Amino acid sequence: MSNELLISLILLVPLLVAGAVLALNSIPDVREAATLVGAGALFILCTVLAIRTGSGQEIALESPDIALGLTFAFKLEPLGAMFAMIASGLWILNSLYSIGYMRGSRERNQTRFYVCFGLALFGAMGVAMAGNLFTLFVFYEVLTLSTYPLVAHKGDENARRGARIYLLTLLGTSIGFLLMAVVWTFAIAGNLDFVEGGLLAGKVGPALGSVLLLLFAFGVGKAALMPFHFWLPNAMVAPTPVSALLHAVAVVKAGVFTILKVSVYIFGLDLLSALPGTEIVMWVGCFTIVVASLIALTKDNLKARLAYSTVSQLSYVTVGAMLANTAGASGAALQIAMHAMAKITLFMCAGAIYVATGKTEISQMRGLGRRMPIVFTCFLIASLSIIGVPPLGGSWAKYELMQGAVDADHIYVVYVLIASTLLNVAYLLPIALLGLMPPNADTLEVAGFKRPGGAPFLTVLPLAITATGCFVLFFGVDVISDFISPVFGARP
Amino acid sequence: MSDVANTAAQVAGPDLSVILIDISVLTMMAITAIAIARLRSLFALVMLSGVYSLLSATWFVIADAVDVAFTEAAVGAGISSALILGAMLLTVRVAKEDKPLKRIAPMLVVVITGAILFYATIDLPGFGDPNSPANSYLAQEFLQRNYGDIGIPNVVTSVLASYRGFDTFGEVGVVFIAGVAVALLLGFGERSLSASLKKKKGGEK
Amino acid sequence: MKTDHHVILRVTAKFLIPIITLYAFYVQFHGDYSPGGGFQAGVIFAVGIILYALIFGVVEALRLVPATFARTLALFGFLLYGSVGVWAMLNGGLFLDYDFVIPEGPDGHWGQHIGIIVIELGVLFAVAGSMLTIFYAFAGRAPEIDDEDW
Amino acid sequence: MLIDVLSLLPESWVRHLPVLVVLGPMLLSPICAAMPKWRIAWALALFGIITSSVFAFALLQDVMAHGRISYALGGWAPPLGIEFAADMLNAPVLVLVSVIGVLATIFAMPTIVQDINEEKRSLFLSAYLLCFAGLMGVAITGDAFNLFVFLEISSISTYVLVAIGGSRDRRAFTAAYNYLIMGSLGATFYVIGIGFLYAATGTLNMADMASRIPEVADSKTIHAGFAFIVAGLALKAAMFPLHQWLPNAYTYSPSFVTVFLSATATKVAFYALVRLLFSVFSPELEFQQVVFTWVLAPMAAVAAIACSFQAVFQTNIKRMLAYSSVAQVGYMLMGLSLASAAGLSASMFHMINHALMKGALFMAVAGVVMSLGSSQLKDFAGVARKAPWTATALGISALSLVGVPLTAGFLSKVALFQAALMQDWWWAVVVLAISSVLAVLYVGRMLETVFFKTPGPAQLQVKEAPLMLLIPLWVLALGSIYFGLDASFITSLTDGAANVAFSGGQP
Repeated sequence: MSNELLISLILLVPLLVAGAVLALNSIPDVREAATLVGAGALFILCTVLAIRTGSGQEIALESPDIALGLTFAFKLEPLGAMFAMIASGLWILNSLYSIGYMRGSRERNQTRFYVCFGLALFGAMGVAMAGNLFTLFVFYEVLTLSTYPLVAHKGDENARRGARIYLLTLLGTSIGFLLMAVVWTFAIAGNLDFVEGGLLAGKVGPALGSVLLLLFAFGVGKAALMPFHFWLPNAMVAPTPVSALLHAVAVVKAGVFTILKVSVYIFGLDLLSALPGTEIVMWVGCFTIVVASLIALTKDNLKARLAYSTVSQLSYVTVGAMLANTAGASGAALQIAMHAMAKITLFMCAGAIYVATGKTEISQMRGLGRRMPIVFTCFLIASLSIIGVPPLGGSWAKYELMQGAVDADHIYVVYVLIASTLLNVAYLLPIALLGLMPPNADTLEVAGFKRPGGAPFLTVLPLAITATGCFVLFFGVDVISDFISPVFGARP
Repeated sequence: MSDVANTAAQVAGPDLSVILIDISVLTMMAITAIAIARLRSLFALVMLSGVYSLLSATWFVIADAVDVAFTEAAVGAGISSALILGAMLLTVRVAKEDKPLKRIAPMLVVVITGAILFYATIDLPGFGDPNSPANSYLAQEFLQRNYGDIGIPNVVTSVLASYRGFDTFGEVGVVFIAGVAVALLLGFGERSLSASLKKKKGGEK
Repeated sequence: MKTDHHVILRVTAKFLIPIITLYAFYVQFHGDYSPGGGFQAGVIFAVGIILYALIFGVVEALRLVPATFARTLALFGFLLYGSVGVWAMLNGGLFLDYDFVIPEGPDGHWGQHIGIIVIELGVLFAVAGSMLTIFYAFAGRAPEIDDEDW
Repeated sequence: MLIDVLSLLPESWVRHLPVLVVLGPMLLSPICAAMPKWRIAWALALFGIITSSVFAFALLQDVMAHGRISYALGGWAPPLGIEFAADMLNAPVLVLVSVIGVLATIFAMPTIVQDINEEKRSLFLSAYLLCFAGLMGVAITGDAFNLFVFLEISSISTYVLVAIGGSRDRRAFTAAYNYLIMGSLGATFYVIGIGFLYAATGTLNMADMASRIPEVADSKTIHAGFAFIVAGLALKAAMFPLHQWLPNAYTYSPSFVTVFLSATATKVAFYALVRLLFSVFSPELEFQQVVFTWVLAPMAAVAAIACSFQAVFQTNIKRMLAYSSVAQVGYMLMGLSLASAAGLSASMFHMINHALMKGALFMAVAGVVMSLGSSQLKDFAGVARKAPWTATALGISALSLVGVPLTAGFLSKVALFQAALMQDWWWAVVVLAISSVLAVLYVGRMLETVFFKTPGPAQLQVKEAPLMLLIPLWVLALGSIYFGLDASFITSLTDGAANVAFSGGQP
C-alpha cells in the first residue's frame, strides 16, 4: 500500500463508518458491528503508519492550492503517529464500551451518537496527520463541531447549556485567538508548514513571538489552560463514553497535541526558550495544575472531580512543552499517552458504576467495591498511574517532566509537580479506597444495582484492558521514547 | 479691443437685470420650500409643490435650459400634482404633527448637504463659462457633430434620443416600473371601481 | 346629479381638452426642432385624459380610454423602444444604432430620423400609458369625490 | 471553467454579449406583465434570467481571454455615447447576480404562491425582472450616469417588491416607505455627485473621467462629488450607519424578495462603490486615502461589531440575519478600505461567499416559514426533526457565515485577515475576530434552536420544503462547501478584479 493511499484511507475509514452507521440506522446490531470493524481497521492502518514513520519513511500527501496559497497537507512525524495510534486504539475500546453503556442505559438517538463519533475520529485523525497549521486548524474545528452534538446528546436544558458553553468556548477561542495566530504566522512566514527546528525561528522578535505564543496557547481552548478550562467540567453532562472521548481519546488530547506540535514545529524549542512569553504560559500552566487540583478536591460528583483532574493533568503537557528542552517536551509527549490510558480507565469505571447503580456522587459509593471488585480495582490502578506510582505508565511522564524542569533551571516547576502529585493522592485515592471499604455501620447495606446483573460485560471488559495497558506502558516506555525521540533531538 | 471686452462681459456672467430676476425667483423658491416644510394641510402642500415646480421651470428658462424647463413644467407642475391629488384622496387631509426630536436628524442631513454643496461651488466654473470642462469638452463635440451625425437641429433631442438613447430607454423603464408598482400595490383601479359601482347600483335598486 | 355647480368647469374643459391633446402631438412631432419629445408629450396627453376624468368622472374617462388599453399602451411603448434597438442589432448594428434601422449610405440620416421618431413614439406610449395606469389605480380606489374633500 | 460557453454561442452574438446580459430580462419584463397566466410569466422570467446567466458566463470567458470588452450603445463611440464595459472587475459580479437570479427564480415558484395574491403574480414577476435587469445594468455599465439610471430601475422595483409583503404583514409598507425615502436620498446624492464630476471633467464616461480627474483632483468640486457619491452608494450598500432601512426591509418583505435582495442588491451596490472608488477615482488620491482610513475603515469596524451584537439579541430569525448582513458589509468595506489589491480581492471574495450563504440561509428560513407560518426564532425549535434537508442546508450555510473551516466563509475571512495584516492593521484583525465570535453566538443560538430544542406541537406540523425550494437551497449550500475546499476559481476571479481596479480599469 502506498503511503498516500494509507493517509487517504485513514481519513476515509472514520467517514465511511459514519456513513455506514447512518445507512444502517434501523439495524442496531449491524450498525454497531460497522463501528467496531471500522475502528479495528483504523487501528491496523494507524499501526502500519506508525511502523513506517518509525522506520524513517517520508509519509506525506498534499492537495493542490485551495486559495491564497493554502493547501491541505498531511505529513507524518512520530508525535502525530503516536497520537493517531492512541486515538484509534482507544476508539476500539471506547466503541465496545459505548455499546454496553448506550444499550445499558437505553439512550435515545444512538445512530446520531455513532455518526458523530465517527466524524470526531475523522477530525482527530486529520489533526494527528496534519502537515501544516492550516490543515491542523481545519480538523481541529471539525473535531469541535462533530463533538458538539455528542455533548448535547441528552437534549434536555442542562445538556444543551453544557454543550453551548462547550461550543462557544472552543469556537470562540479558536476563531478569536487561534485563527488570528495562524493568519499572523502565515503573514510572517509566507506559509504554514511544520518545519523541523521551527517555522518562525529567526523570523520573529521576542515581543511579537510572545504575542503569537500567547495567542496560540489560549487559542487552543481544547488544551484547557485556565481561564478557558470551564468548558470541560460543563461538558460533563454528556454520556460517559463521550466524556471518555473528550478526555482521553480525541478532544483534549488534540488540544495539547496542537500545543506540543506548535511548540516544536512552529516556534522550535530554541526560539521558544528565548521568548519571554514562554515563561508566562508556563506560569499559567503551573497555576492551572495546582488550582484545578484544589477544585477537584471539593467536588463530590465523580465525573466533575475527574474533569478537574483532567484540566490539571493537561497543563502538564503545556508546561512540558514550555520547558523547551528535550526532556520536558518528551515528558509532555509521554504524558499525552499515559494520561490517555489512565483517564479513559477512570471514566469508563465511572460510567460502569453509573450504568450498574445509577450513582454519580462519590459519597454514595462507599462499599460499592465489594459488589464491583474489578471496576474498583481498575479504578485504583488508573489512579495510581496518574499519581505516578511505578510500575505504572504515569510515572515515566512525571519523571521526564521533572528532569526537564531541572534541565531548564525552573525548579519551581518541580515543586509544582510534587504538590500536584500530593493533591492527586488526595483527590483520587479516597475514591477507590472508599469503594473497597466496608459499608457504613449505620446503613450496613451497600447501594444496590439499578439493573439486574450489575454492569454489562461490555462496559467492564474495556476498562480492564486499559488498566492492564497502564502496566504495559510502564514496561514498554522505551519503545515510545525511542519512537518519538527524533522529534526533540538525539537524546532519548 | 471691444471684442475682448465683449467676451469678458459674457464670461463674467449675465447682466444685472438677469441677476435680479435670478435672485427673486430663487428667493420665492426658498420661501415656497420652507412653507412646504411647515404646512400640514395636504391640499395646500400639493398646490405649493406645483408652484415650486413652476418657479423652478422659470428659473431653468433663465438659465437657458428650455428643454428642462418645459419638462419640469409638464411633469413637476402638471402630472405630478394631479397624481398626488389622486393619492391624497385615499388618505387624510392633514398631516400629523411630527415630534420635535424627530426633526433633528433630517435637519442635520439638510444642513450638512447644504454645506457640502456650498463648499463644492467654490471651485465650480462660472455660469456660462465657455472654457469650463462641461462646456468645452463633449458639449462642443455634440454641437459640432450633431448635424452631420444625425441631421436634426435640436441637439438636446439628438443627445437624448440617439447619443444617449440608452439612458432614455432606461428612463422609460423607470416610468414603466412606476406604473407596474402602483398597479401592484393598489390593484387595478377599474376592478375596485366597478365593484363599488355595482354595489351602488344594487343599493339603488 | 341634480345641481351642477361645476358647469363652468365643464364648459371650459370641453374647450381645453382637445387643445391639450393636440398640443401633446405637436410637442411630440416637433421635438426635432424645438423643446419637447416623447416624455413631455406623453405627460401632456395623460394630463388631458386626467382632466377629462376629473371633470366628467372616472367612469366616463374609462369608457374613453379603458384601463386595459392604458396598461397595454405602457408596455407596448416600452417594448417598441427596445425593439428598435433589437432591430438595429438584427441588421448588423449595435443595440440602438439607428444608422442600421434602414439600409442606406454612410451619409444618410434617414435611419437616425426614423429611429428617433419610433423611439419617441415608444416613449410617448409608455409615459402616457403608465401615467394613466397610475391615475386609474388611485382614482379607482375613490370613485366619488365629495365636494367637502376639496 | 467546465464548459466553454463562449464557443457554443453563435458567432454573431458574441459581439453583443455585454448588452445581451441585460436585454433579455428587460424586454421580457413588459411581456411578463401582460401574461394572464402567472405560470407562463414565471417560465418567461426563468428563461430570461437563464439566458442572462449564460451570456454572463460567456462574457466572463471572453473577458478572461481578451481583457476588457467595450460595447458602444447606439454605435456612438465612448465618451460620446454610452458604453457598456466588461472587465474582470464586473464580469464575476454579473455571473454571481445572474446565477443567484436563476436559483432565486426557481425558488420563487413555490413561495410566491403563498406570499402573493394570484392576480398580482404576473406583475410581480415583471417588476422582479426589471429589478434584475437593473442590477445587471449597474454592474455592466461603463457610464456614470447610466449607472444612476439602472440604479433607479432596480431601486424602484425593489421598493415595490418589498412593499408587496404588505398583504401578509402591514409592517412591510412602513419598511418599504423608509427604504424608499432613504434609497431616494442615496440616489439623489449619487446623481448630485455625478453632476459635480461632470462639471469638473465634462464627461460622464467612467474611463474618460478616470483619465481626467487627476488634473483636477485638488478641486473642491471633485471633493464634494466624491463625498456625495460615496454617501449615496454606501447607503445603497447598507454601510453603517446608513443601513437603517435594511433590517426591516429584509424582515417584512416576501421571502423570495429577501432571498434575492440579500444575495444581490447590496452586493451590486458594493460593486458600484468599488468601481467608482477604484477605477474612476483612485486610491492614490490623497483625499481618498484620508476617507478610507478615517471614515470607511472606522465605520466598517463599528458595523462589524455593533451589528453583530445587535444580531445576537434579535428574536426574529430574518431580522437576525439582516443585522448579520450589515455586519458582513462591514467586513467587505474593511477589506476595501485597506486600499490594497489583497484587501480588495478579499472583499470581493467575501462578497461572493456572502451572497451564497445569505441566499441559502434566507431560503432555508423561508422553507421552514412556509409550513410554520412564523419567523420567530423560538418557533424554530427542533424543526430539524421534521425538515432535515432544509435544516442541514441551513446548518452548512450558517457555519459558513461563522467562518468554520471547510466552508467558503472561512477562506474569505482568512483572506481578509491576511490582507489586514499585510498593512499592519492588526486592530482590524481584532475587530473581525470579535465580530466572528459574536457570529458564533447568534449562529450558535439559531442552530441550537433548530437542531436540539424539543419541538412543540406546532413544530411537529412542519413539513420538508418542496423540491423546487430544496434544489436552489442545496446548490447554494454545496457551493459554500465546494468553495471552502477549492476556492482557486473564485480567487483567480477576485485577484483579476483587484488587478483591474488597481491598474485604473486598463487591462
